Amino acid sequence: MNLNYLFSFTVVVALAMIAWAGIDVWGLNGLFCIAVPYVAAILFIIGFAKKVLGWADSYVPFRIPTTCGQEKSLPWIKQNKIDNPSTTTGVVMRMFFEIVLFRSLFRNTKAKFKDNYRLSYRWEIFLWVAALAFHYAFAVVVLRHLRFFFEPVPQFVQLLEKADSFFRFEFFAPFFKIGLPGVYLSGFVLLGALLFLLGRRIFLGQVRYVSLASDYFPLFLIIGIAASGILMRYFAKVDVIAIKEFAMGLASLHPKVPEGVGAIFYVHLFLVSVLVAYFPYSKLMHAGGIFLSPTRNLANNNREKRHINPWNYSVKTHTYEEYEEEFREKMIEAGIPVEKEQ
Amino acid sequence: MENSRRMFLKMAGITAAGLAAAPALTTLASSGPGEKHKEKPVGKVMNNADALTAKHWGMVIDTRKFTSASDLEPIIEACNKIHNIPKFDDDLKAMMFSSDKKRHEIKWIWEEEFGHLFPDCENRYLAERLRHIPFLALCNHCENPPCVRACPTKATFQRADGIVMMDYHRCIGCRFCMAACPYGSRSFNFRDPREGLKEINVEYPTRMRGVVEKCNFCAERLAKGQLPACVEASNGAILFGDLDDPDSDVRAALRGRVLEPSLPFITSYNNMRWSCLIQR
Amino acid sequence: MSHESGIAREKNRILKAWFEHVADTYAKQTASFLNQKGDRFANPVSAIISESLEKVFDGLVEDAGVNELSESIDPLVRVRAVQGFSPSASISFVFFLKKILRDVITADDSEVAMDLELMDKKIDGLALICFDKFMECREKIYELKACEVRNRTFRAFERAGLLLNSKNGG
Amino acid sequence: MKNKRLILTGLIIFFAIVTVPLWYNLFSGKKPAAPELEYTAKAKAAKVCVEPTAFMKVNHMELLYMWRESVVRKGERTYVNSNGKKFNMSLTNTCLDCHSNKDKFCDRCHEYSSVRPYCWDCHNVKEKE
Amino acid sequence: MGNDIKPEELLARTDFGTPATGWMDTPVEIREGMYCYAANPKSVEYVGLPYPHKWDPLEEDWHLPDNWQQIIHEGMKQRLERFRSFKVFMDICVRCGACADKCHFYLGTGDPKNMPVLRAELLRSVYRNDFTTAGKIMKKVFGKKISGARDLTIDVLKEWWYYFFQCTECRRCSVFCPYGIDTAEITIMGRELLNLLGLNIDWIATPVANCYRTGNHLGIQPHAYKDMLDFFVDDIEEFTGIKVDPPQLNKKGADILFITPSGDVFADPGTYTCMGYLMLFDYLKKVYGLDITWSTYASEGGNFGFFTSHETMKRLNAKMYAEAKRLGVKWILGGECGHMWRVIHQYMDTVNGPADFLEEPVSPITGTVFENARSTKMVHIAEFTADLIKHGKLNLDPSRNDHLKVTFHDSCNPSRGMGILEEPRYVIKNVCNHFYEMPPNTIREQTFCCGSGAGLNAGENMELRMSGGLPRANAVKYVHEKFGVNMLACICAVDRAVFPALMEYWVPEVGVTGLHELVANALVFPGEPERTMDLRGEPLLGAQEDVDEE
Repeated sequence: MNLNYLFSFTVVVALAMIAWAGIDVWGLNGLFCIAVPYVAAILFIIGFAKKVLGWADSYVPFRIPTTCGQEKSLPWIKQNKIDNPSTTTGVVMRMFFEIVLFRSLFRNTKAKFKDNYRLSYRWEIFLWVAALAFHYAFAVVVLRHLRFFFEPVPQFVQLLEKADSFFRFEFFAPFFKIGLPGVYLSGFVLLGALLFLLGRRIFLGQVRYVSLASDYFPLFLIIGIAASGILMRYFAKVDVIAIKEFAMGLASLHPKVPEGVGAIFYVHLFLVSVLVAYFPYSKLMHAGGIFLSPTRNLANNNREKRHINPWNYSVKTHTYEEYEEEFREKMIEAGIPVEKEQ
Repeated sequence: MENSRRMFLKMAGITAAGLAAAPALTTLASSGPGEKHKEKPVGKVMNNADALTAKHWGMVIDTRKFTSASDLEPIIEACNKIHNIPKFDDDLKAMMFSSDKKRHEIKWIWEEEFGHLFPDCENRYLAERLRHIPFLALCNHCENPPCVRACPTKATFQRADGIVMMDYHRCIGCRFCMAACPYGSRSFNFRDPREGLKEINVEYPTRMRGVVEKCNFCAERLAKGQLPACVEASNGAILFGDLDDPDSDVRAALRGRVLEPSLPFITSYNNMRWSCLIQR
Repeated sequence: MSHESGIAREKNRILKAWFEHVADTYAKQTASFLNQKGDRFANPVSAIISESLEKVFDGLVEDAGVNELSESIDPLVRVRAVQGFSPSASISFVFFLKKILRDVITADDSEVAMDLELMDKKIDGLALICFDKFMECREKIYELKACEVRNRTFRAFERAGLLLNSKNGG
Repeated sequence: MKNKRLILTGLIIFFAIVTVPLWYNLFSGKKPAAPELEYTAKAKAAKVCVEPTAFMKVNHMELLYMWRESVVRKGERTYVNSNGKKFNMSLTNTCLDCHSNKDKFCDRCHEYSSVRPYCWDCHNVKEKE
Repeated sequence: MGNDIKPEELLARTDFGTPATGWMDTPVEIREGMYCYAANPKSVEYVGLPYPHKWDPLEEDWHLPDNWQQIIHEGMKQRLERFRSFKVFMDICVRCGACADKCHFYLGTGDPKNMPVLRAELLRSVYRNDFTTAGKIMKKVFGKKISGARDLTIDVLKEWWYYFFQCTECRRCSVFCPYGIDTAEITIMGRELLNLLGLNIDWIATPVANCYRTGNHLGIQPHAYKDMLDFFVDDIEEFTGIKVDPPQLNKKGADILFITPSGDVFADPGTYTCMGYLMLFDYLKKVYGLDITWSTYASEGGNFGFFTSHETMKRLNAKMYAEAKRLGVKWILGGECGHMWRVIHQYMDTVNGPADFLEEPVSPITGTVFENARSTKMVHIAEFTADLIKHGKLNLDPSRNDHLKVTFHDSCNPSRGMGILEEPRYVIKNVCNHFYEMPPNTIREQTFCCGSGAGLNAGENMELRMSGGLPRANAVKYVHEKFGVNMLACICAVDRAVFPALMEYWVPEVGVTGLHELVANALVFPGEPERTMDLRGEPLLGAQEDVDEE
């Protein structure tokens, strides 16, 4: 099982080396800068669509929400409309909290007891915090990258950049300079959250035991992406103008190999391409799947509104007639009413 | 299992160390197709050849030479102009929210009455004359400045030559320094200072909204071999020199006069106090 | 007995080591889970182990009687009796204490040696108590197994004077 | 129940959002090319900046940072470059003296890459040439 | 175990610690006390389930059909198409581990394969191998450890069987899963697949056959059913002095059909709950003229078919609507039961509806319209009674339950598959003076399973039940020690059947009761003689003092 993270780590390092060698040694610029990103994007779209449509192809025969609060019942009993929704609005609310705030994961902290209360619940909230930090930081980082694809840069991206760089960190020493260009908090939050999630997987026996290589791989991959991004923004600076020109070229289907950009950019680009291509074929599809989870996206109004199962088929049952046939005598003897007296 | 974990950590460590190493970074940054020559140039930094230097800069103001506000005006004006000190005549906000119209005033060197400047020297036997003549006030450049201690970002710092400087880039506008300064020598930019400037001295930067500012003993002029603007404009009423040099003008002006701290509870050794003694 | 001198003073260290030894008898990832302690309701086994061990330790140090020791060790043996340990493995944790005491108490004056020897005897006694407890628990389980169906399901029939012609059974 | 239509709609919306850069760039008619920089006569004549162009392109902010620290905090105001040439370390009085066309030099790239340095909040821009 | 092992060798052997192998490399060890006996082929055959055969879990050879792998593969394929839940849950788990310590079986046994995530992974590993291209390629290139995909071998199948019958489908993990992955769904699929090979347990298969034939799990024939109820009538008179009318059976044209699990009729202490129903209905009949009937044909509320397959569940459940239709009642009232209500609430209308021959349920006494049961037309008795109490229709004397200090166990299915949390509490608070809640992370939607649900309440797996029930018992013990709680109330027949054993092992001083036993104790009949005993023949608190004085 330790093979799992060793393997994933090695693969990610190898991928980085391949990108570097591909550009610096073999000079396959066209392949790595143009073919790979396009192929990755196509794989993403096809894979994503296939996966989601595959799910859509399966039926939802029953309405099986996991109810996490009081149901809609008598009018004087207060219903928990979010955790046990009986209307579409309620379901939308529940899904919103689930997707936007990871409500179920947060639930872990709810129980607190004074006596004997110790560590275990604390790391649970850390899982929630780290998960939330990771996802939001990642979203901000992705959205910030839109500046490379739009000219002029959209207002909301500028606002996001402004907010992200609101806190100024400036540190200036011979071997470590950071602060110009302005520090984006999201990148560091992303990296920190990733390291926490990775550490959790490696050091918590339980989680390590259930983790597969495919759990470590995306972590290492995104760590690689975040680290290379941070390196090239603050430490080994690259020609941003050339990169934007390249990105716009990709987006307008007039790709052009960028010139004079540091090798670390190619590593970054290649790792991102791998992530994008890998996404639909992995557990990362939880991003799409969460919308389709039948225990969350259905209202608990089963007794109020009939749910139709399209493949419902008739089955052989033991009818009353068969039953009475077998026990008629005993029923009559016991004075239980029967359909046919003889 | 233990073994492989350790091995992994080791590998991770080596990689991290490798990535962190400066040469690797340079390589990463410099390689790629096209221009291959982007090694970081090694520039050197040095002092200007004609800069005025001192072990400890000090200023002595001979208040006997100022009798009316008009005597101070050109001096203040010189400073304001050079340093882009804004002046808001129509500070509506200030008028609305505070009875003190000068609340949002930015000042580096300014006119002050005796009692405000030397609160401990004021007593009812004070010469009547002193109650009416204006005095010049500016940052004391204390020897042991409380503002420097108060600043959380080290935006306010003391140079080796005694000048208490502001690094506006670092100022976060917390105003701890203003609270710490016993002399009220610091001002906060409630508004964009450019709004209060009719004319801008292009060569000297303005500040932005939300930072604190104060007199810098014209550090930028000293670097070019020039005396502070106020000194230049004072016709000799203000002396400027090295306090650590026994032969300097300032030491000569002070010779034979008693030195005592102006505010007993401030431990700083305060240059401004001396002007008070001279006028007595 | 002069246990205040060494053994009692090292209570925390001894209990910690003892707990870890007990946790180590479980699967590795379970052991680390048990070590997290936490809420006694979210992690009941861990809470039972630590509470029980502490009571037993105090009992041993304070020369508690058989009944008291028996009562202290009961919750722990009760848990282990249903966790699929062999009888020997189930009780083995008692003997860990001997080794732990020798690891923790290092002074080699004769008084301590005597204390340790005395402790050993008590631990042996504790083991015997545990065997009784273990068997009691197992017997309880077999009793539950044997009687549950009869007690719960058929008592009512008996009361009602009905007998079921059952085709139940393995 | 399948809700296929709903899912398909969601999927299409998702893909539409994901591919917005493509549609935008395809239909806006914008050229991906980076902005052309204009050099003033003075800059053209000087040929070389404080340091080599390739370095300046990527690292000018770091150089300015270094200058700033040096000037403000150490009071040292002269920069000697790798060729031994001396410069007064001043954004306004040295950099912008040569590149006095800020809007056609600095701003074009900064706009293009959505970089908004706060230099100009305080430092003045000299009159255009 | 060899006989000539020396003691020190034995001790040395106890100093173990499971080998640090990954879960895929740790073979399953089917252990006495943790598994239930194999299904009796006759029972399997009776209901026409696939491949009835004689086999023994402890034997090497399970006598499977030659093409068993193909059967499972096709079964999986079909279920992936039919159940989006299954497909999505196979794909999206990220193994964050949030579910791990939420499972009572994991908490109690410490067996890592009882972590919900691993239980699902047992299936998932085969899913990856058989149904995903990426999994197939990965396994070819890197092997099963890296890919997490493996072939379906006989050992894997045995592991499935062992662990899918160590899950009570309680859904507690699903509450905490960020994607709502429900291990119950996965266990249901796993059990359906195993059933394709005739691999069920007897504790499920035989009740299913019984239920199919006689209408209830125990195979009680109609006359015995009637005798039993009549016997309760006598008991009630003996203990309370109240003469209740024998319940109406199979009466056509009654207003309401009442269905409760047969456990209430045949097993202590459910029987007391049953006596509670009888008294309540008699009270309502005498005071308000309520016309209610029981049925011998649909004499089982519980549905062990649900632990076999969706199809069997449907076949057993069909009796409810069929009987309601035959008798021409207006609507159905359901007794206190766990999985019975999961089936009624989330499945019945879909599989056997629409129940358009019934009327929208209205309480004939209070006039309350049960809007939340508008379509299924079946009301939970806790809802029904809570409504009666709210409208002041019952004359209650809660002091009659003063000898009890009550806590309430939320049963898994009603709380996490339905959300009936407040109604039973409202009832208890109105019929008891001493009610204490267990700690918040062990009740309501976070309630811990009794450890014996989903057909695992057999006798032979007692160790499993005791360890699985530990988290629940632990919380009961806490309130027992803190507040002196001596009665555990619940609204589930399986709970009532298994808690006595669980309590006897962990907290011997605590008894088990259903909700309506408490109601009946507190219910004051018009002109009734003063009670000295509760339904169990135990003296009431005040009465006991009187006795002592004499």
